[in-house]
Amino acid sequence: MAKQKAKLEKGITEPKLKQVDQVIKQYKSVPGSLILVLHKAQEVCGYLPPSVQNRIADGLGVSRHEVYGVVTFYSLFSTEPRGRHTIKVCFGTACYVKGGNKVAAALSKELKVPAGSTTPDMRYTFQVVYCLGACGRAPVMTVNNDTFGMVDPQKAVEIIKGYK
Amino acid sequence: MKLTIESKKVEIEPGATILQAAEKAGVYVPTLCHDKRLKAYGSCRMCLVEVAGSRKLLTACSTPAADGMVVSVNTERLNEIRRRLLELLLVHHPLDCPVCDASGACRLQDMTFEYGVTSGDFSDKRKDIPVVTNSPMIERNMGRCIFCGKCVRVCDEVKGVRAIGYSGRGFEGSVGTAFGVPMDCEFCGNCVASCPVGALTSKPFKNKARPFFLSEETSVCSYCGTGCRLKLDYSDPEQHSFLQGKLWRTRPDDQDELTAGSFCGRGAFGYEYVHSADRLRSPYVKRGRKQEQSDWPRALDAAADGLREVASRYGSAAVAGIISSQATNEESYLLSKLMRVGLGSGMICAPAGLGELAWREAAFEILAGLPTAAAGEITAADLLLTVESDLSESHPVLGIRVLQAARYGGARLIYASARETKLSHYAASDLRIKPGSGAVLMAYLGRCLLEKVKRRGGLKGLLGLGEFTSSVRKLTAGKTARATGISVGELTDLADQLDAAKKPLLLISHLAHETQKGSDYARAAANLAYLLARLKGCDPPVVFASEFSNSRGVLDMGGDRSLYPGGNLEEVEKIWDVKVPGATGLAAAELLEKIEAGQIKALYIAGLDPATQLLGGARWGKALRKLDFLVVQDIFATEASRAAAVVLPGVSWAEKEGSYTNFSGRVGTFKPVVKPLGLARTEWQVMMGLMERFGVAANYPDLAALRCEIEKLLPGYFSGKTRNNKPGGTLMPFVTKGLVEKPGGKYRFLMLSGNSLFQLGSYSGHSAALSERMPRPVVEMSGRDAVRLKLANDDLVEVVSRRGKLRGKLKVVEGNISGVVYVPAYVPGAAAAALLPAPDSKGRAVGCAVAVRKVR
Amino acid sequence: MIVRHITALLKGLSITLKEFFSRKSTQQYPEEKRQPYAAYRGIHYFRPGENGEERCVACGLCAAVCPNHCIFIEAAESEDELKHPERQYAEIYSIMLERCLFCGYCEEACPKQAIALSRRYDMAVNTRNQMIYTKDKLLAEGLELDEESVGGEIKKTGRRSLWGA
Amino acid sequence: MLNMGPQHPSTHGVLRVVLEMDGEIIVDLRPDVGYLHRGIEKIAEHRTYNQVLPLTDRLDYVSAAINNLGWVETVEKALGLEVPERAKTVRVILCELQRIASHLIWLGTHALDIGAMTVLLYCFRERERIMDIFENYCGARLTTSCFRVGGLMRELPEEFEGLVRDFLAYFPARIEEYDGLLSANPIWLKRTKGVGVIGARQAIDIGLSGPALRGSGVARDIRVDEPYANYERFKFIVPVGKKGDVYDRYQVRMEEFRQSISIVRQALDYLPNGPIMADAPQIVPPSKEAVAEDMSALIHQFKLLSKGYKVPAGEIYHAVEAPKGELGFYLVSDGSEMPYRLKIRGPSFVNLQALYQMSKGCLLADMVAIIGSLDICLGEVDR
Amino acid sequence: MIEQLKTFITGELGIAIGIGLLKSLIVVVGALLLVAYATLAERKIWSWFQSRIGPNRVGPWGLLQPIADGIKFLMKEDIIPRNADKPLYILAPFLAMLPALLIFAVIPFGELRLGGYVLDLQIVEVNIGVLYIFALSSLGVYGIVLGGWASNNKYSLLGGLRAASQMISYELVLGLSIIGVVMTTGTLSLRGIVDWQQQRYILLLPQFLGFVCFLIAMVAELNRGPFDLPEAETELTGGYHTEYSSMKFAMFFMGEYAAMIGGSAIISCLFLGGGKAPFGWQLSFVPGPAWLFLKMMAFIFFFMWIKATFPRVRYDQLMSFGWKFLLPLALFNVLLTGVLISAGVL
Repeated sequence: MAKQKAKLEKGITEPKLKQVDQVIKQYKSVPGSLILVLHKAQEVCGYLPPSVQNRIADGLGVSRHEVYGVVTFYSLFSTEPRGRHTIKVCFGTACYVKGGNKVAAALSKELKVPAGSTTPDMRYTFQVVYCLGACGRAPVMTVNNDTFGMVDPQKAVEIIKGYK
Repeated sequence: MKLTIESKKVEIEPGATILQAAEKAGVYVPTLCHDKRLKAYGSCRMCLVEVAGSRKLLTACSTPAADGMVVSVNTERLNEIRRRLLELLLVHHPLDCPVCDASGACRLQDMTFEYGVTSGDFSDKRKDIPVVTNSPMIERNMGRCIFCGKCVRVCDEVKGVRAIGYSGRGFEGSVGTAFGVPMDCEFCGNCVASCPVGALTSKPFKNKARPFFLSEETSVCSYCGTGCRLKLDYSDPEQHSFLQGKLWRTRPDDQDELTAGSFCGRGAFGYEYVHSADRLRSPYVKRGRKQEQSDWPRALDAAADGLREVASRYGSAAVAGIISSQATNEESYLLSKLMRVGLGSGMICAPAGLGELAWREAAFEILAGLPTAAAGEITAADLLLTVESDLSESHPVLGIRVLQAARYGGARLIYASARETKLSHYAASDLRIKPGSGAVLMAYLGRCLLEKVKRRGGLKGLLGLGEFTSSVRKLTAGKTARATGISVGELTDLADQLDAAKKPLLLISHLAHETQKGSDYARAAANLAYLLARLKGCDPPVVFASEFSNSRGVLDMGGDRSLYPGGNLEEVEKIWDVKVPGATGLAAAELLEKIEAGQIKALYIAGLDPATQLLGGARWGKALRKLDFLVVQDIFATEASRAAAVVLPGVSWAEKEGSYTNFSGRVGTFKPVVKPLGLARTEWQVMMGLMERFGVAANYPDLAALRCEIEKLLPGYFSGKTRNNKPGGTLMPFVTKGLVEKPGGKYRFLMLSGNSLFQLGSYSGHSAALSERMPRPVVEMSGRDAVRLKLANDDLVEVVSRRGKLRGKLKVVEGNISGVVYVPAYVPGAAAAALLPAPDSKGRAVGCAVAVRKVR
Repeated sequence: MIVRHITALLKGLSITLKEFFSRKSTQQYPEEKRQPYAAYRGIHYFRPGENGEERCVACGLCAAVCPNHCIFIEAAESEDELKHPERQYAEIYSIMLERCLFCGYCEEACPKQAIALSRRYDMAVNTRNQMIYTKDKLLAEGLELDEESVGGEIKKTGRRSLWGA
Repeated sequence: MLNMGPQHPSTHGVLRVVLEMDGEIIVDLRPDVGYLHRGIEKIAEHRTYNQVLPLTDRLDYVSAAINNLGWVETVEKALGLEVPERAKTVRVILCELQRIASHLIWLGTHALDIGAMTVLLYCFRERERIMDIFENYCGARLTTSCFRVGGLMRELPEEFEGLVRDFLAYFPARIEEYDGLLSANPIWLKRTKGVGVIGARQAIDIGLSGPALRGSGVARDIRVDEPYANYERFKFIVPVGKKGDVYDRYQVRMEEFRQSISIVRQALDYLPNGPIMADAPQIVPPSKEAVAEDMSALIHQFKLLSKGYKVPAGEIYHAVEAPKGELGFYLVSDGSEMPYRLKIRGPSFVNLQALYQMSKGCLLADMVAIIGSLDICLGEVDR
Repeated sequence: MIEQLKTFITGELGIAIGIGLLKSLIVVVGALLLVAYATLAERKIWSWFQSRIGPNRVGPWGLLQPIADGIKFLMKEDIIPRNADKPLYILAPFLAMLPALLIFAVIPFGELRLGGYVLDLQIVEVNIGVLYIFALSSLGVYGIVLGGWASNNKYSLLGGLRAASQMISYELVLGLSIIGVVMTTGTLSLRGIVDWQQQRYILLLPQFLGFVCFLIAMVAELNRGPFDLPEAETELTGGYHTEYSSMKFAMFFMGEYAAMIGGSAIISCLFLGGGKAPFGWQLSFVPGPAWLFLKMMAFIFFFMWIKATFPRVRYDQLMSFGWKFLLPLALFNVLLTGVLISAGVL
């Protein structure tokens, strides 16, 4: 397949791509390394735009559709630029029953973006997830790697204000 | 191994799955995601079975059967599970049956009905996913998808294209391309054909006909020489209140052992020409300078009178016939008889398109002499050598076989060509050789093998040994390496591999795929095949893929030089009960020269357009105008028909009865499914009409009678017995003849031309979907050349030869050898034939020097 | 004997005489049009969609279920999303009424409730061609028939909904 | 020699009887049938089981509902399908009304044949009311197609019961009127008594059924002997004649009017609530409401209506008591969606065979009375 | 010559002939008009018996229907079967119609007083009028028999034969049943019989048996009612006129109706006193012919009524009824009358 010079996406620079190439080279001969490579690439670039995905696909010799499939399958991969802080509100059964949806609604109102998107100032990425594995403390939300249990809408809004 | 399935005892080979065992036992196991071409996947769980002693339920498709197993398939517990599974599948399914193309032939519908699924305990929003229409020919309606994965797996495992993949997860999951770009693949239609529901639909068929109204007829594909069996879905006016019959779509036949249920883009989308608006609908007769619409009696009278007049004025040798390789066996036979008996002329030509040079040689040396290998031998082989041929492009279904063998069958694929193609990626050794050097390569390999055969004393009875030996004596490894452009090491390695392989197979195609192959190419291949046969103690292992659907049958029927039907003149004279003229057939080049020299004054063209389909097309265009009298029988108006004095409209293969003989001699018969368009008549009836006017007995009430007569000359022809007239075993001296035209100066590229996936012969251009896919040629060029010419992908370029020019879109292929441009042959309005020189009588490969420039 | 016969004869005469003076059951057809019951199976028509779209999506069930194969459909794809929301529509739809049995299966089969049998029974025409009801004619028929009085009752009496329980 | 028919006012359609006459006395006769042959049995081999139903309307076209019943019950028997009680009861009501309608046609035409023209008009007037009831129920007056395999075409409309009750109240007086016009009329007696006599033994031998058989004194009625639908639930007597002449057959049918009225009344009083279709999704198409929102229903709709359902391979015979006699369907299924072979035992066809025995030696005018008393329908004779 | 002619016309004989012609014209036109409207009446009356309303499309209440029918008959294609006996085939309808019309010649419609002038409403007074009528009505059957024979159709032939035998049988009864009347009145002139009754009493009750016999025989003679065997459309598909179409069929049709009207006139004259007002009412403002007309209408209504009510008898039953029942009855009536006359009761 002919290589095409794609226009680079936001936040993706040549040095970062070089770094990605390094990773690809490192794992090229290891079977089943796609997820690992993607993970590392995301660490480098922050997210996985088409140019990065295609680079990985061509580099590892798998089809672009396969890479795309893997990226879209796992929620930990992102194809969009992400905010500095990632807020996750649990919509699992227990949390939902306990008012997770209200928490999400309040946050959505506060951030002025719907769930699943990033604020324009790139401060927060707000997501809804299905079960964070802490049902006992429902409703649960996380910000980056911090977990907050038994939140209510006001509390949630308070919490996120702490993250600049 | 013995096991019991549903209280039926069955014995199977070890390694078989429970499903295969059940199939053998005649027990039906429901499946949604299973396909015998694919590896077991086990996603749909419909095939769950109970095995005595196992607490778990096992999927029949992926569980290997074990000795003494007791399997039950139809217990209430299993059926309840299946019902639940289906219920879950239906929860989100859009209420699309009324507008879904699959409705009526949908596996999901069948299963739901079969298991009596009623609305269950689940309810949720129905999927409302927009249809993805951005790809050509194929539309994806992901709401209907049930995630059996067959399309993705077929695309990968069968075709090796991997054009689609899964994406997303859960409810958002879908099948598609990365980032939703349009599909850019071979458009073989296998994904559509394998889809058990209506998630993937073919655009030409979509929303047009309902499967439960369609009747099915088994037929043969009318395009290439593979001779795939196809199922034609057509509307039968007698079955429902259809105003007229119509061919709606084609489907692969999964009972055909040749195709195993696959087909290619031409087979899947190429049927549309049957209903093309450009078809000829009535006979035309030239009056003065204008062609006027006419009726059959008048047109046939005019044709017969014209031919007779020329014959009586200039002698019967001034009348010639030329027949297309897409004509049926029966038509070819009738033409042969018409020309030889009716007109007393042996001037018959059955040109083989652009690959004629190699083909004529092959016709004599290989097909007439060898029992040719059938498709099954590709799968059985452990070494596949393809020289300057890419079957996956020219004969896509054979290509599937090659890929399967290379990827899963444990065969080593050696691909030697000037081009980088799909096979390059799957080849164990991918050798980039100079264009036209395949003959040298094979000759060298022959030389290497010769010694080995000699050492094992297997040369006894092989004729022509001496000449061959002396002709290759000087062909050293170094010389070969220089000629082909690959290293000596690679050469020796190749020879060793051939020697070591248990079942090697030579895969070559006669058409001008990689270059305009000369007669030396076919001879070298034949020699190599003979030697391999001696070495391995088997029949000559060679697959010689013919270009058109009936390239081989036309020759069998006596369309060419000295090949009377059956090849035996005395026999022919006995059956026909006349003295058959001694003059025997012509090559296309000879015919062209004779027309130009004024020796041939009248020509009967049956179904072919020389200007776009024969080498030296530009010259042909002029030559046809020199004729005193020209009769053209075709289904479309062509350059030839516009020059004709009488135009006889023929019919497409869907409208007539007939048979095609494929590359390995398998005869595929087909029946009409559509009524002839307008006044058009089947060719064999037209020919009978002409024969009648020449006083030739044509007492064939139907084709069965005609086939009976043919079988007298070719016993067992239609029942599939391959004939073998010449006992094989004559080696031919190897000579390199070189090219007619070498690149240089202003024209510094060598143009190669061949069949593309989408354009073949004159029919594909009238099939809307195929033409849409390839409206203009895709000109391939190596990366180095592209950089030098400052050209990039998708640039519009002009390819100019001394005889003509064409415009195409550039595609840069990094791996191609530089100095070469590749142009697909039969793109309508940009015929490569117009650029190519005519061959000379020495059988040299024509070669074609061209210049490439960017169009602004 | 004779008396009995004569009384029987006279009884007969009296019965007919009684009828002579009682109300007549004739209907004056063209003037007095009989209004059939809502369930009547008369000439077909296409029910207009709620937003003026065509309901028929050319699924072909009516043609498939028709015992006399008198419905001919040729489907096609439409660009007009408003008129044909499901993209597929009937490019040609014609019913050969001369062949029709008026069994109403087409109506019962239609999953879109597009085709229906009206209460119109006067279908005399002058040529056979006029007996072929094309799509335009069916649509015009549908608009002409007041949806309230015909289509509305279709919903109410629900013959269409009662293939099953 | 005289050709009576196929175009003749009294051959009830297109029956042709080749008569050998001596003056007006019939010496020999040969009925010639087939002028109305439409190949229904053959057509049925290329129609799904549901599609055959409208064809049965066209057998004995004046008793379409009973033909429908015969067919759907045959298929139900082959499928082993049990029909809800309500559906059965409605079937009985409609079939008995249909029997009355059919007998009304018989009476009218029979009387007309014998010259009493007015009765015909009265009969048709009454029949119109039954037709109205049918129209109200199924939308067609003659070719009803009103049952479905598995139950009924639709739920009873609101007005239905009222219409039927009105008819039940209205009709008995009408029967008395016919009685008054005909039963004691000396000309009628002269014309019918002792004419076209056939004995019980001979009637059985020929295979007569229905009123033609009962007129000869054989109390055979399938509704009683092999009850179908839920006829066993209702009380009625099977009227029989004594001598087997035209008059006896006339009297049997006149009595059947009264019995049918009684059955309809009983059934209407009994009519239970409940579903009208059997619960068999693989045979009974789903309701329209379900089709509009349920995927499995939509699929069933498509599969059932485009291809139909399969009937287990085998042979089956099922008969119902049609107004004219035993209407039997002999169905051979090969397990596909269409009958492999369908043989219809039309009572008219079999009854017509008695014409020879009945009319040999009688006068031309008697033959007209005899044909009328056999009550044949050529749609069923020729099929 | 012209003078002579003038004298002749103005002469007594001339005037007599003139009046005769005029009367004939009036009667013929009137009879035909009556015939036409009798068809309408029949259709209307039948339909009322049969719970219908009958023709009502042409003109108000369908009054112009006969004209429409007439036009239709004229316009219809006239078919002569290939193997028919052509002259007889054409002649038959005339033969069927003519005698029926000729009967009207002797019917005394009564008299019209215009000032002092008494116009005798009888075309011709024949003193053996009754015999004349019988003679003519016997002729009527020739038309039917010939028509049946000439059509070369088996049904027609059967119809013709039935007509002939029926005619012969019932002619006797007819004749015998009026012997009582003749005996009572002592005249064979219809005028005489009517006058007799007008002067004395009507003969319905004294000759009741004769009246019944005459009425029944009349119905048979006219091929109507339950005795319409020659036509018997459900047996013979129309009998003698099966093959006839257009105006020829219309003439058969008209003949039949003319005969019916004539018949009802005769029976009115013979038994009901012709133009005499019933029950001796002195209603002189109602002219005699109107009374006759009313009586005729009553009979016509009766004919239609019985046809609408009764089934058709069988051919052999008709014969045996005529010979074995009616004939003795009529003979008995003659005997009874004789006895009564000699007893001086009458």
